[in-house]
Amino acid sequence: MINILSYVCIVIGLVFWFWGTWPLLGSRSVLFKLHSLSVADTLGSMAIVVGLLLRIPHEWPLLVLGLISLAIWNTVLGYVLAYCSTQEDS
Amino acid sequence: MSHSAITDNYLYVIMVLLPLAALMLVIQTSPYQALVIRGILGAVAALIYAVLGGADVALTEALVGTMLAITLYAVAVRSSLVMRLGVLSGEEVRSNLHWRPLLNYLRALLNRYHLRLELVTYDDVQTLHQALQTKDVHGTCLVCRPAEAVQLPDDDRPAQHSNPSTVPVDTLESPYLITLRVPRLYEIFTTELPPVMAQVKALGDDGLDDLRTGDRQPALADASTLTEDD
Amino acid sequence: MAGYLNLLLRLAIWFLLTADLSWANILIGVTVAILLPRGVSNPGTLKDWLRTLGEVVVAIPQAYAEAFEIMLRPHRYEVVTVDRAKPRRSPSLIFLDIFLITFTPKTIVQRYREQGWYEVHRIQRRPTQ
Amino acid sequence: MTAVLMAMIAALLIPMVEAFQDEDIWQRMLAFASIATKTSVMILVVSVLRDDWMIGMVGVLILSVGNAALMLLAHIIRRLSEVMEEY
Repeated sequence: MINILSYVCIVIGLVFWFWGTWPLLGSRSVLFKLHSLSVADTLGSMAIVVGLLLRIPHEWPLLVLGLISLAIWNTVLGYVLAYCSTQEDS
Repeated sequence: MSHSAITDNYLYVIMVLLPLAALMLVIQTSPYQALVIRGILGAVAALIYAVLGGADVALTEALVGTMLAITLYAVAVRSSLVMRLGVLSGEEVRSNLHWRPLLNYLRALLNRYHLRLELVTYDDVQTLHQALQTKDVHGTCLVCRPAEAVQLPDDDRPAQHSNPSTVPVDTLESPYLITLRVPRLYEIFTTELPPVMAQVKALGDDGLDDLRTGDRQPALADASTLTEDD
Repeated sequence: MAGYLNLLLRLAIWFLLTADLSWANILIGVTVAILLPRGVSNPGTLKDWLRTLGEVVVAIPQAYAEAFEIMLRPHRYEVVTVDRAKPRRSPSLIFLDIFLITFTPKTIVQRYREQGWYEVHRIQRRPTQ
Repeated sequence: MTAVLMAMIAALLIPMVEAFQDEDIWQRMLAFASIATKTSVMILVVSVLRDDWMIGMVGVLILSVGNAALMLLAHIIRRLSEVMEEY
């Protein structure tokens, strides 16, 4: 049961990865790609790590730390990239 | 490792990524693009080391190889790939619209060689020339208006001239005079900067010495031949 | 009050990283957490902190909901709006606000202006009128 | 699990191709950010697959400190483009 649930989480994460990374190849603006990358790299990776957490519960402190740092770093990185790639023009 | 039969399948595919990233890095010409690709290479290398079981090597690659190396290289590239051009503060280069075409052209020109242009302002011609001699700047740019000629300092031959020598400029010629001390920059400027934009001279050239002695006509002729045959 | 939160954060990271609850480890963790330098900051009220932390917990399912929404119904149009920040926020609370807005996939904070405004970049299904 | 890793490698190839073909430096930075996250999640997956605590530790450490260089680089590139277009 837990095993199936973990596979579901990992597959959802993989779907997020592919859906969010695919627009990188297009010719949209940096910020638009950043939106889809936040789906892929933050939420998708978090889903994958949760799936791993369900598989190996005894490594939970490590994986929870990974989960937290994924959420914080990727979000802050999204903000920094958005801030740096747009020039100040006010 | 005991699970080599399982791992072999994906291991080979992951291994291919490293030479791929390295090839991408090697064919980059712009230093900043290369830095970004270096980061990608570092991430892929850390993945491979970790997958092969070298946890310590992977950690070192991520922390030192990627983070520290990129930081140091970024600082080095940013502080070295720059051309410092000395100008006079009285001419208000930054705010004057008159300067814009020349500066834009220079930026585009230097951009092709991945150089940045940095303007350094000096109060008078004396300090400007001093800065060029002491290698504070790579070149100077002066305006020589047809009516009022620019004064060149002649500190090395004070006895010969009581009054400072002047450079008269033909109205057909460009009003800008760029003096460079770096041979490679001089080469680039003389081949790619059209003479209507600015005249280019190298520091310590015969032309400049002639200018100093006050022989005006030969000096200009020298300068124009210099710009043409290089 | 927010100083305790700071200490708590450090201890949480320490114990998650070491995964060891022996007395020696607890002692080391507490000592290091107290000895590490702390920036001088004016902490917001505890109520603000608790509410923002609650919002962080709520934001996770909301982010997944938004992700599914933009996957199923494509949002093609981009727009930049300017939002008002809540008044009298300490810098760390502003950071949490920016984190919350950027964490959800539809919105990204582009820039924070000093007067308490966020420039938010968001994607929409229809072009703005 | 091996199939999952194969799919992850395929997903990793997308930003690599993007970094190869796109000349714009910000698009490349996006690809770099994507690759950095993806590789560290892959390290975590491998560590769980092999039940190797040490590799997992490395994965988490790379995840938590690896992005710092990216942010610094982003700021430097931003300063650079500011200098280029300042006047």
